Amino acid sequence: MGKLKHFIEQSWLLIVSSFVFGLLLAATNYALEPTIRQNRIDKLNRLAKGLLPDAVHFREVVERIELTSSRGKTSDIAVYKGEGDGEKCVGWSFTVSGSGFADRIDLVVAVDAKFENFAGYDVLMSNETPGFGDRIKDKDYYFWKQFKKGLPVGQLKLVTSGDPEKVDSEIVAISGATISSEAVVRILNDTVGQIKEQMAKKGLISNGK
Amino acid sequence: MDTLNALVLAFISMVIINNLVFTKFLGTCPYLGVSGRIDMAFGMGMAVTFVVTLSGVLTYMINNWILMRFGLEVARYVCFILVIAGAVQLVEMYLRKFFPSLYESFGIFLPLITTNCAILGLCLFLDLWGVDSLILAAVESFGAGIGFTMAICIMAGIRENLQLADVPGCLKGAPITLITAGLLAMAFMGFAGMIR
Amino acid sequence: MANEGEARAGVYKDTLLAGLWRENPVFRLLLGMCPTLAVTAAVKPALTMGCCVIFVLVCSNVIVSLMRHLLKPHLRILMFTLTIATFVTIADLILRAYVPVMSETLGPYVPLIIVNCIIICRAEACASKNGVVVSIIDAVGMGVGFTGTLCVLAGIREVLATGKIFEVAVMPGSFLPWAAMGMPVGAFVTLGLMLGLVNLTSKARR
Amino acid sequence: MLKDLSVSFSPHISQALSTRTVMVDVVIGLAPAIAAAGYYFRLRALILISTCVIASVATEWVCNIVRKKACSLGDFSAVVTGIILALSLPPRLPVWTAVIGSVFAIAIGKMVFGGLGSNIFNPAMAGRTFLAVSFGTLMTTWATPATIDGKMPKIAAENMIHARTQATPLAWSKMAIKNQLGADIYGEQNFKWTVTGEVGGCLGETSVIALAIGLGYLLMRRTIAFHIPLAVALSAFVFGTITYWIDSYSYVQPFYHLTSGGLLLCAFFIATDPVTAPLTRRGMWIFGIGVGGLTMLIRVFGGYPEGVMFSVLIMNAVTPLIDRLCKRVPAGGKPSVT
Amino acid sequence: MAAKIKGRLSFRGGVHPPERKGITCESAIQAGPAVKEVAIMLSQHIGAPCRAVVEKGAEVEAGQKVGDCDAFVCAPVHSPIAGKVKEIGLRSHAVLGRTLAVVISAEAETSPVQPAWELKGDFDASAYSSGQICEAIREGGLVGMGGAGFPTRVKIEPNPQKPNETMIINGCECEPYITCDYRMMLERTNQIVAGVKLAKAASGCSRAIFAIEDNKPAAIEAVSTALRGSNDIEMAVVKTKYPQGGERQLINSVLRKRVPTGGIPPMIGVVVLNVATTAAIADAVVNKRPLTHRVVTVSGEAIARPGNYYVAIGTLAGDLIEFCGGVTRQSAKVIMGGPMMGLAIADLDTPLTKTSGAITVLTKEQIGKAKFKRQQTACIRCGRCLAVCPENLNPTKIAHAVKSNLLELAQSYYLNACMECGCCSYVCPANIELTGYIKTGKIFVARQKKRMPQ
Ligand SMILES: Cc1cc2nc3c(=O)[nH]c(=O)nc-3n(C[C@H](O)[C@H](O)[C@H](O)COP(=O)(O)O)c2cc1C
Ligand SMILES: Cc1cc2nc3c(=O)[nH]c(=O)nc-3n(C[C@H](O)[C@H](O)[C@H](O)COP(=O)(O)O)c2cc1C
Ligand SMILES: Cc1cc2nc3c(=O)[nH]c(=O)nc-3n(C[C@H](O)[C@H](O)[C@H](O)COP(=O)(O)O)c2cc1C
Ligand SMILES: Cc1cc2nc3c(=O)[nH]c(=O)nc-3n(C[C@H](O)[C@H](O)[C@H](O)CO)c2cc1C
Ligand code: SF4
Ligand code: SF4
Ligand code: SF4
Ligand code: SF4
Ligand code: FES
Repeated sequence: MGKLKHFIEQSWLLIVSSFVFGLLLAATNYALEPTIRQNRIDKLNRLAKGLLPDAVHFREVVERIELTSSRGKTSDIAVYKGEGDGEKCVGWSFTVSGSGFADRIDLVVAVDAKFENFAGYDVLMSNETPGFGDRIKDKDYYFWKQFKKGLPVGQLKLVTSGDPEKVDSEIVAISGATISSEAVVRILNDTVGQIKEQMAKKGLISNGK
Repeated sequence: MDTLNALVLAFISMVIINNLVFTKFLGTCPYLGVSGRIDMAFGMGMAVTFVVTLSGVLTYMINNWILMRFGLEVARYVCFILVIAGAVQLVEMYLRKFFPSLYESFGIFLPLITTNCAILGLCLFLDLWGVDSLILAAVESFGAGIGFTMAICIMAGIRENLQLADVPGCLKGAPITLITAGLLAMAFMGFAGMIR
Repeated sequence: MANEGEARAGVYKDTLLAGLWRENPVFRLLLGMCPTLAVTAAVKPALTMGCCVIFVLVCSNVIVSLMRHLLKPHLRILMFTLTIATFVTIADLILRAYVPVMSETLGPYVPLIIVNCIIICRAEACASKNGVVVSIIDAVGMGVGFTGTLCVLAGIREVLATGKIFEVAVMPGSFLPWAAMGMPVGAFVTLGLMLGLVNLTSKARR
Repeated sequence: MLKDLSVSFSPHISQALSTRTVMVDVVIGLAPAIAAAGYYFRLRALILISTCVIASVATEWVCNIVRKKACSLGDFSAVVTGIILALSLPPRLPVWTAVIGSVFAIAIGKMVFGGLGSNIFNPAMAGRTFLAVSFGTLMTTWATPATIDGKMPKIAAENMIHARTQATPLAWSKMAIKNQLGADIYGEQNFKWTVTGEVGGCLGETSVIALAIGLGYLLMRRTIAFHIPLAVALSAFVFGTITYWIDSYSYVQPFYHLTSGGLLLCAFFIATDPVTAPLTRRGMWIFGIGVGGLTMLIRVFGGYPEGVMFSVLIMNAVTPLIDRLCKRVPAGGKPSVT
Repeated sequence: MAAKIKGRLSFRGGVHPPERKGITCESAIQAGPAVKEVAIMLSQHIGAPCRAVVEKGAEVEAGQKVGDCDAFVCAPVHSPIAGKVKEIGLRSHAVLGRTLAVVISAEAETSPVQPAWELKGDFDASAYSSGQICEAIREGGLVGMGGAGFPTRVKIEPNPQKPNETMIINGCECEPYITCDYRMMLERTNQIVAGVKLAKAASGCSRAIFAIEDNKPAAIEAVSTALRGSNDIEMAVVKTKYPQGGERQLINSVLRKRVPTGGIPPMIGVVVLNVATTAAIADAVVNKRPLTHRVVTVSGEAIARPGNYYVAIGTLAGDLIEFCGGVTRQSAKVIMGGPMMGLAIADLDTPLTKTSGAITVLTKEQIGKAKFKRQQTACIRCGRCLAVCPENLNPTKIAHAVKSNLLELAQSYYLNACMECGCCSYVCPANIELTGYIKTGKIFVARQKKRMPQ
């Protein structure tokens, strides 16, 4: 008994303040949590909207799409449907990721309604070298623009020299950052086809038409 | 075999490619504090390795098995720092009791380690990177500790040579160490992109 | 009475100025080097970081100062850590809610404020010995000194690494950015040279 | 007659050798490489080399003035740094970039540590790495040697519209890894090109013959010991042989690794920089093997096509540890009582 | 016929300075300057200094003992001339600074007279007992004439705990310019051999090896001829290289054995004797003549009449130079000893001691080529100094530690193992006086030890 009393005497402040701090944290969290969640959604929407300007809002497709990575790991991703005026489907958007030069690269990818052509990609998170791989983000650089031009969905090929103006499956790499360029192409090659296949299976898009 | 391969790669990656000091700026204070004594630096590095591995594992367990499960993410930082402080205390007591000679040799560094951001930083990065298995967390934390030891030992060696160099007065001490660290960080960029 | 007030004002002013230059945490005390280096690739994250540090520093100094008479010696550091961690979490939440972009840029360096030596050092050296007002002033002085240094460093690095500052181009069009300045090399070398310069000026004065 | 006798410590005679003669010897040793650079890259080579030398010397001069130290230009080490930096730059690099590199090399790489002899890192390589890290595109844009008017397959700058990197011999090696055609790439013709230097690449690295002549001179003058060059070349060769054995489709021939890229320039003139290399023979072996091994590691597994500058800097950093590891024991063994 | 040790007898490290022995190697030993006054330093060797045993004003005879002491590691000193003790006062000593000397002045100038060397090649040492020889050596005031001047008796006297096994006779003379040992080997061969026999008998060594550098074929020839018939003395022709004559190097070259660091040859059962010392032994034992004269090489480009001279110990350096015709060209440095290890003296009134084998006078041009005239730059870590250090040390590290006043660091790199041979300074392209820093460091360390007795 005496021991307990001693303990409380010594550390009542700690106990009380833990309690108070806990409350403080809980309150702040309670107050800010919705905003934080909304932020994340807003960001995705903003990026996707940048790729699909016709879309008014995005809706998560209920079904989850399962992706198998080249290492054999499976993961679920969410696909968002971009809806224009009058709930018309203007395209699809989803986030995929893979390893880049320095670290993981997370991409937001958009394709058109029929899942036939790319509408472009944007970088959600990357840690590539500034001035090198970082240019995969650069919207004024030829590399990014190649995907914006309605490239047909399918296997892409990375080349180190060629004409970036031409719309074909040959993607001209960023000079000095072949690896990052390759990462983008690889991520797209590895995932977009799978997603298309599963979407078709689930009847969300009409296959092959 | 694949897992083993992945673990080895993760370890190497933490030691040379994603070295905490050179790429993440963590643990810079002890880095600046190192003297030209390589044995001291090594002791410090070992102590950090010990604690960082322990804390990496503990925080991984707490984070993934308790906090995430019960939606208590908001308490993450408080928990992490308490775990680290606790781990340091524990290690100190344990060493003092069972390995007095070891305690003598790196016990002095232990209290300093609580405020070493490399430890907390690593725990946070493990979370950020989404490390998804306990063994990977353990290997990565251990690798981080070894990477720190390597960096601090290299720096101690360089400092010993700089003792005899004619460094301009205003750059002696921290400034020249920072510049050296910068050139070192630049040198270690060579390993970037090695493991993908 | 007036004299006393004046004296107190003098103390306040001294405390404030100490943090700004004489005991500048980065240049003089060499504290909190990790965030200094990590967040100074551009001015914006540096400024955000600085503001967070000021917030946490003020809050923790107030709390510590308030309970300074109740502290038990062996639990002191634990109490400090707890207080700091709480306020850092709050700062992190606020950032995530209102400046999500910065929150992402800074990543784990916000929670790392917990172990930033400046804060615990001020709690120990100032707040646990002084009244609330002095503690706040000390916190502001130290925080602003820290932020100012961060911004200067970040300014230099951002201009050279991107040719821009606050994302506004300031260099002539023909300037090719020095990407290295945005990387660890740039951080370490620039800070090293700045420290050298500071040493030089202080030596010259003395 | 016997007045003003000078008194000093023994010995009272010394070898007729000075830091300057050592440095001038290195310049002479580099002369063939400079000539080859001038032959293949014409005016560009001369502009770049003189820019780097002038900028290096000027930087050292300014640093001396700032530090209020006696002028140290007489030792010619800044000249050597300038030449070596220039020889490791791509021919098309703009002049102002070369100036930035030289200033960084001398100011940050050398003078802040206290000038000649005190620097931890090889100044020229520090400068080059700074440039490579800062201006990646410029530093990987190669020019065709002036002697072959772009006729050469794959090496020539076919497409300069986007100033894209062009395949140097090292890019072939990376290509081999990617496309599994290691065995095809290496041919007599390519080998000849890499030996004479009629390929794309940095100014001074292309011609093996010129480098070898320089090495011969330095060895003859005993300016350098053979240990480091041999260790670098041998370890790279062994590494290359092992990978080639394992998979000759993915990896190119070991000889090819030796003759292409900056490996030999590094082995003969850069890794041998006495200031930043270990002091002892045993240390030199370790250092050389480290440089060669790391270079090949980066070439074969890393993200960069060339690993020389990084491996030199990394080994520079561990040189103090190597020196400690190879601490000499007195001829009579460790003293039993101190 | 003496057995010859085969193989490439050399050691690791070392340098090849220009020999310049041509200046004096043909000049036979002549009588040196006639002196009126000599100053006998009371401290001529390592070990306890002597006490004067004569008073001021006392008359002394040639060969009379003027200083002695009871310490074990000590050798007495004798007067080379007959005269009167003028004073017992301070004189410049090349090594020790100003120390006590007995100054003797004669009525008239006395010319050194070279004794008749009547010994034959078939000298038999068995007539003398070990004790007898040792006593004669001590009474003769013999010290090592090769450099450090260690009392020879102490070296030779058998030590029951650590018996002597091998004796090496050091005829290397690896220093540039100097030829006094070479001339001795040519002209006093029999006496040297007799000395070796005596020393061998007294010391209890089972082997005796005569070591000569291969750049002295005439000396090798002469000694081999003299050793004909005494088949218990071997010949070793060692490689010409500086410092082949250093005892630690010589032992390594000849015997492939290492003297422990900080230790001395007797620890591995070896005794090293200089050829001049052995000649003096024969003189002291057979002729009962104390060590009062020695052969000195006076050489250098600036000397009018360079040569080898038989000089009374205590003669002033200036007098000897004067005797050799003075200097012809602008000279800048007078060195007691050779240019590699000798000491530059500022005071020409420095008297010669038993260990002064040479005086070298260097000209301005030659000094211009030496260290201090040329600009010293920072160490470029070229490693040459490490490569040549015969003791396998790291001279640059030691020297720079001393320079930065980090004595502990210097000692951790074995400061005290340096034998000050000067090879490192000789090769350093940056012209750093490595040996000088190391010597200074040793002095600092010694002072520190004195201040803080354990
Ligand atoms: C400092 C530095 C940073 C680099 N960062 C990247 C990067 O982030 N992404 C990338 O793909 N390549 C990067 N590189 C270049 C690659 O390592 C490699 O050289 C290039 O991808 C090879 O392709 P290339 O044919 O375009 O030269 C970097 C190079 C340097 C020198
Ligand atoms: C303290 C001390 C004790 C020595 N004891 C001996 C000894 O017992 N026997 C011996 O032969 N030499 C002894 N030596 C002499 C050295 O081993 C060595 O012969 C001498 O220092 C070198 O002088 P030298 O080169 O002129 O002969 C001693 C030297 C010193 C400094
Ligand atoms: C660097 C160095 C060079 C030496 N060279 C010679 C030499 O050439 N001839 C010689 O007799 N002694 C030389 N000595 C002295 C020897 O080490 C040794 O002391 C001497 O031969 C012993 O004989 P002593 O006691 O009769 O003088 C040299 C010593 C040193 C440290
Ligand atoms: C054999 C030799 C090689 C050298 N190599 C280099 C070099 O690669 N880079 C450089 O900056 N200086 C080099 N130098 C010059 C000099 O050592 C260098 O500037 C110092 O590092 C400056 O302290 C070399 C000198 C010599 C003697
Ligand atoms: S012992 Fe550790 S904490 Fe102390 S100065 Fe050295 S590195 Fe820093
Ligand atoms: S917290 Fe400790 S280590 Fe950090 S500054 Fe304060 S006293 Fe120094
Ligand atoms: S360190 Fe001493 S022993 Fe070695 S070379 Fe120099 S002087 Fe000779
Ligand atoms: S020889 Fe001179 S320059 Fe060379 S390492 Fe030795 S001290 Fe340095
Ligand atoms: S170690 Fe001090 S702030 Fe990181």
